[in-house]
Order: sequence, then C-alpha cells, then structure tokens
Amino acid sequence: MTILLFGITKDIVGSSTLSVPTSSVTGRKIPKTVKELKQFLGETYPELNKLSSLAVAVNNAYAEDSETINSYDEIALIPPVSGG
Amino acid sequence: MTILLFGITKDIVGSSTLSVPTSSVTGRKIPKTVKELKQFLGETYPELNKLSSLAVAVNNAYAEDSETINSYDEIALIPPVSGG
Amino acid sequence: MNSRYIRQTSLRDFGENGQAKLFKAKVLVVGLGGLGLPVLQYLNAMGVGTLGLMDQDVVEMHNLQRQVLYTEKDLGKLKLEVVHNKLTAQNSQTTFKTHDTFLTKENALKVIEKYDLVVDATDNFPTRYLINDACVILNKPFVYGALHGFEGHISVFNYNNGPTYRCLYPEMPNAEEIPNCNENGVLGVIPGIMGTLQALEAVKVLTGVGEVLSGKLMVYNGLNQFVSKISFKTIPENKKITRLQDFYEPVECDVIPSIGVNAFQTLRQSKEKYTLIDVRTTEEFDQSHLNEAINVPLDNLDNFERQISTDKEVYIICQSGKRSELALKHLQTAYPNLTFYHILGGMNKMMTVCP
Amino acid sequence: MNSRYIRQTSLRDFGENGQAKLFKAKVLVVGLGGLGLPVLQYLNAMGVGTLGLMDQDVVEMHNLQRQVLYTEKDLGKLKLEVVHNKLTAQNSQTTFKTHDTFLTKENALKVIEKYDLVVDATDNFPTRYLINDACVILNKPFVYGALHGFEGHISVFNYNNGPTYRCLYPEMPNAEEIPNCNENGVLGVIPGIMGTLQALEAVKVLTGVGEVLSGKLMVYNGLNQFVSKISFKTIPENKKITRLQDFYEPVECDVIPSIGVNAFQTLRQSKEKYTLIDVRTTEEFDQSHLNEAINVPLDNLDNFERQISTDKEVYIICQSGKRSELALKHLQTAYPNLTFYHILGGMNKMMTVCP
Repeated sequence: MTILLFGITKDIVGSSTLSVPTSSVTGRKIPKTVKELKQFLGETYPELNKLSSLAVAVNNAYAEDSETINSYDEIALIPPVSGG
Repeated sequence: MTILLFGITKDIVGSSTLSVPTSSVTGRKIPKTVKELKQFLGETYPELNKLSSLAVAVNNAYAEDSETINSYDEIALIPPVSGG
Repeated sequence: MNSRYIRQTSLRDFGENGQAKLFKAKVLVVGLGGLGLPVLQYLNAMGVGTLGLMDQDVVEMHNLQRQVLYTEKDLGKLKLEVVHNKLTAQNSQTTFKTHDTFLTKENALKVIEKYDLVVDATDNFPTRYLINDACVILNKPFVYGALHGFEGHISVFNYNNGPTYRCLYPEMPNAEEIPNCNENGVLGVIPGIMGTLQALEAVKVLTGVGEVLSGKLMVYNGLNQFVSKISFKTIPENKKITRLQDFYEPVECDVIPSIGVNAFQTLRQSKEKYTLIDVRTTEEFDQSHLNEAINVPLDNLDNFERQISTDKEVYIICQSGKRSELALKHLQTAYPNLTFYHILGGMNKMMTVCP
Repeated sequence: MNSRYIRQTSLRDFGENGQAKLFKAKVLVVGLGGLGLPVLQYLNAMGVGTLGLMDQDVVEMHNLQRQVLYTEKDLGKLKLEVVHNKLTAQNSQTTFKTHDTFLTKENALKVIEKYDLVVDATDNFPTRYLINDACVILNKPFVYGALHGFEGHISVFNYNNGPTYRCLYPEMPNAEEIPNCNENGVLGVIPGIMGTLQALEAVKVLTGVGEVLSGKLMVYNGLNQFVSKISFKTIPENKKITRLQDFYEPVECDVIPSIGVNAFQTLRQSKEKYTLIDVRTTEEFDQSHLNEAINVPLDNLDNFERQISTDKEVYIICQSGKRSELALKHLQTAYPNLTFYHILGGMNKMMTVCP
C-alpha cells in the first residue's frame, strides 16, 4: 500500500511517498485500520508520534482512527500547516 | 457515457457535462471511436462541427480520431482557448 | 547572496543553488496583461536575474479588473513603462529589457534568441502559434497559459524532447470558431491563478526543481476547482520546424476597441460629442434606432466617409454586436487615423439600458 | 455600474448581478503577507465594495521574495499603510477599513462582526484557531489558506452548515510538533497561487457563482502540480462554540526575528557593532565558538544582563538553531526594549560559510 505524505510528514520521512507491506514476511503485524497504520508508521518514524493533530485521508475522504484500510486504498497523511 | 466539456464546447452545449447513450433504443448508431463520437455530437450540436482544432481526452490522455471508446471511459472535449 | 531570499534558499529542495540559477536566468514575458503581470511580479520577487518585457498597449479602464499592477493613475500610459518602473522599484537587482513592440514574425527570432525561456502570456492565437514556432526553431522551452471564462490551460512546451503547442492543436483555429478575447469574458482572478502557476513552472524549468509540466496539459475549472491533467505525446514533425510561416493572422485583440452598453449610455447622457454609425440594413434601421445614429449598412461602408465628420470618436452599433465588430475591422484599416469603438451586444443589449 | 468590470459582467454565469453582490460585500483579510496581498490585489481589482485590512508588522527585506505589493522603498514602513495607499490607487471605488492591530481574543468578535466574510491569511496556528472560533460564534464563513514549502491548503470553513477548521484539526498543534514559519521556507510564488485561489473562493461565497469549496480540503503540491481534494464532515460539537477560549497561544511568527548565516557573516565582515550570545553549554562553547561570542548557557540566561552592553543589537546562536530560538523568546519577553535575532541553523550552518 502506498501512502502519500504532505507537510511535515514528508519532511520527517524524507520522501513524498511511502510503501507499507501488505503481507508480512517479517512477522510484523500488518495495519488493518487507520489507527494501526499510524502505530506502524510511528515505530519506523518516531517523530510522527509527536503529531497530535494529523488528518488521514482514505480514498480522498477524511478517515477516523477506526476506519479499516485495504491494500488498494489511496492513503494520504495530511498534517496541519501554518505558513502564510 | 459522460463527457466533460471545456471552453467553447461548454458554451455551445450550455452545460459542463453531456450524457451519450451507450445502448441504442432509437436506432441511432452508438459511437465506438473518437471520430464517431465527434460525428455523433456534431449531429446534435452542429456548432461543434466548426471546431477545426479540438482535443479529445480519453482517460486523461490525448486521443486520436481512430481510438476506440467504451462506456466506462472518462472523456473530455478540450478546445483551444486564447484569452490571457 | 543576501538574506532577501532566505525563505526559499532555506528550502532543502531549492537552496542557494536554486537561487543562483534563477539569478543567472533570462526570461522573456510576452504580453503585459492578465497573465503577464502575476508572472512578472513573482519572477521578479523571487530573484530571476533578467526579465524581458514586451507589449505595446496602453492601460485601459477595463484592464483594471484583472491586471493588478496598474492603478487608475496609469490609465492611458504605456504598459511597458508602467511595468518597468514598478518592477524596478520592487527589485533593483533585476536587469530589465524592454521591447516596445508586439511579437511579429520579423522580430520573433531575433528577440527570443537572447532568452533562456519564454512565457506565453498573450491573448490571441496568432501570437501563440508564432511563439511556438519561434521557440521550436530556436530550441527554447516556453510556458504556456491561456484563459476562457472561469477556465484556464497551463503547460510547458518544447521542453527538451517534449511536445509543442502544435502537438495539442496542430492548426490555428480561424476567427469564426473560437471567440476572441473581447467577446469573451474572464473572471478577474482567473488570470491571477493561471499566471502564478506559469511563474511556478518557469522556476521549475530554470532550476530543475520538481517535475516540469511537460507532455501534460493542465486544464483548470475555477467554478468547481476541478483540475485535469491530460497527457499528450510529441509529434516528431512538429519539432522539425525550421522557418516561420509567411503569415500569422494579425489579429491583435486590443486593436478591436469596444464599449459596453452601460458605459455608452453614460456617454450619451454626458456632453461628449461623438459619431454613432448603425451598420444594420435600412429596413432594420427604420424599425428602431437610437436618435443620434447615422445609418451606413455594412454592405455600404464605402459611403462612410461622405456621411460623417472625422473629428470625433466613432461608435459603431448593429443588432447583436457581430456586424459592428466586422465593420470596425474594415473601417479601422481604411481610416487608421480615426478612433472607432464597437458597442458590445448591439441594439439588443442597448434596449436593456435605455428607455 | 461602469465599463470597468465589463470583462466579468459579460460572463453569463456572473453578470451585473454578480458584480452588484461583490460591490455590496464586506470582506476582512487578516494578515498582509504572502497570502493576504494577492487576495487583496484581486478582490480590490474585481470590485469588492469594502475591504478590511489587518496587520501590525512592518515591511522587512525577507518579505519581498513573496509579498509582491511591497517595494524596496517600503522597507521599514507599516504594511497597513503601504497596502492601504496602493489599493486606494488601484481602485478608488473601494471602501477600506484599516485595523492597526493583530487579531486578539479581545478584539476578534468586535471586528469580525462587521464583515460578511473573513479571509484567513495569517501565518500561525493561534490566529487560525482564533479566526475559526470567532467565525463560528458569529456565524460567518471564512476562507482558509496555509502553506508549507512547496505545498498549500485551501478550504472554505463554516459556510452554511459546512464543517470548520476544528472538524479537520480539532486541537492546535503545540509549537514543538510543527515548525513555525521562520524555520520553514516557502517558495515565493506558492502564496501567490494559494492567495489567488482564496480570492476566487471568496468571490464564490459572496456571489453564489460556482461550487464553494466547503467540506473539502484542497491540498496542492507545487512540485508536481498534484491536487487532492479531501472531503470531510461537520462535527456538530464544533459548530456549538459560544465563547472564545481564555488563551490562544500568542506566537506571532514575526516577533521571532531571525537571520541566515550568510547575512550574519556579511554583518561580521562589516563595521557594524553587535553583541553575539552563544547559548550552548560551557563544554560545547569551549570546543569551538565564534571569536566575538559571549557564552551564556541556556540554563543560565538570568546572567544575561550582567554580561552584555544593552545599546547594540543582540544575536543569539546555538548548535542547530533550536535553543537560540527558545532563548530569544525568553529574552525578548524579559527585555522588550532590546532587539534580538537568532541565527538560523546555528553553528552547524555557520561552519559552512566561515573559514
């Protein structure tokens, strides 16, 4: 599953997209919900855990933590931005 | 099949989208290529026939007259515009 | 380098390197209208080293609704001078080259040759095709922008091996099929959006930052913020142009001066002297006409000279505004020393404002 | 009505009716920076009848790279005055209301109440949340725009029953998690693109033309011209705000003055007198430091006063630029009469420019 990164999440990861495996060869748990995805990403990029306010879009709609995600979903991390 | 209209084609048709039947109940020939689509539309909106230069996009790619079209394709008529 | 550009030199993907490339760059902006002004304001602010300005128009009242660099005090002044002065005040480090002309097949190659990049900010097809052909001949990329109502187009043409304007629209549409910019309205802010997008693409071409919009036409609809990107391919023969065409139709939008019915009604109620020519047939004229109008049917324009005094401005009216525009083109060519305006919407529209 | 707006009144979907609605409208633009200026240039050009301007900053050199209404002659002047003068010259038919203040919880309700629409053109979270809450309380829509590097956000919040900023981002991020606008760069033209898009949304709200971008966040990436529109819903409790919070963190971006290492190095080589405070630990300082630096470790800022002369500008440096910013905030509060700058990137960056 490919995740588009915006704002500070792009700066933290150092890339505008991120691939998350959809089947585990390492025994690591595969994220099935938005919340699990955030946790999964936070393990690799601890700086992401600091973001108290982070919108996640699944197929161009704002998604709550409980929403389930599938390998074919389009996912984007959209943190708030402040510049003007 | 729904067709998005831009520029002067939108003004000619008087709407930003246009529906073309994909099965004929009237005996009218259903367009199967870009060229046939242009002819089909030109019968209903003769002003469209005047456009010597008209780009047609099928699924967000420029399409030649010979290209075949299907009911699930995203089609757009994009005439040149000149204002500045 | 100085702290002036710190906000962009601090960007990892841009840096002092991007800034240095901008400073070395030479960009020609053709047209100082709705698109050209935001392009120039931002390229100048960001530190493009050399900017070429080209236009021969003067500032008119109906420009102010979208051409935001002009003030009411600038009315009647040469756009070229006004823009040159304001941009110099904005950034004294920029070198400006002023071209007091329209782009023609006689000057195009000689002028464009001196620049790294051209921004097509014109308002008519002939100049767009001329820019395309000249850039192909000289192997220069150009940033295209164009408008229609609430919509706009952007693309970068002739960038490396990428496609050209003719790969999208092979031949110039004739005057009858696509309305010219005077008949056609535009919401004031649309050229602002498209012009700033053009400025961004110019920066990308000049610095190598980001993905240049080459081989893709961005079609923007302001009514619903809908953006399509249409991919299209290089047609090799369009890259093989070696000389300009003998003839690029010389339609300059701004040499078809027009006036709206409200403004004309205001004029009628003022003490201004003017001549009004009604170019409809005698039959139409007899049915109804404005009191002061003189009837010179379109087929009979040769009689024009005998019927009017030539020391006043001449307004031309017909039923819907089509024939008056045709008449204006003929008369303006025949009488280059007179000032003509045609009345937009003609008698149809006039009836809505005068009792 | 006059011919000034003919290019947009001739649009079937806009017309004289749209123009009349614009003329009747009252719009407050909060912030005269990168977003606010294009918003104002275009709303003023298009004929919005009453424009409210609010800002308390002066024009600084590093503004010029994106704030295109300002010239080099305007450096040091109040933005409010410069903008007021220039917009008046652009359109004398507009009524301007100037608010020589920042938006605060004390003035927000009283000011916003008088307008039909607010444009959020600020550069910091506290003011964005304050605008949101005040607009919800007063039942006013507001057009949101914000930037980050090559990216931008646009949406219209609190439009009819539509969602608010808090429906997208319920709580204000704290200062540590999202960089503030000084640490964060922005390519000069990006606010131009986002500001013109904001102006268009304002026109749509005011005239009813087109589809207002309500319930959708438009996320724009200039690097690849990629546009996403994310739909989101109204969370009813966010529409029920009845009073402002007691506290909106008073972080004003422009009260954290900073300087880049190149500019600072230029200063060092000039004859200017200044004080340089190094706020790293004694150990770090001993390993390497700039000759003229005085060591006042961050934990020891109380000793500041005893160690420096207070008649010169004070520059603050640390290893990476984080501690110097913290130090600046403390010192500026403690010594409001002194002028402080912190050095972006700290010693790390400084090492790249001085031998």
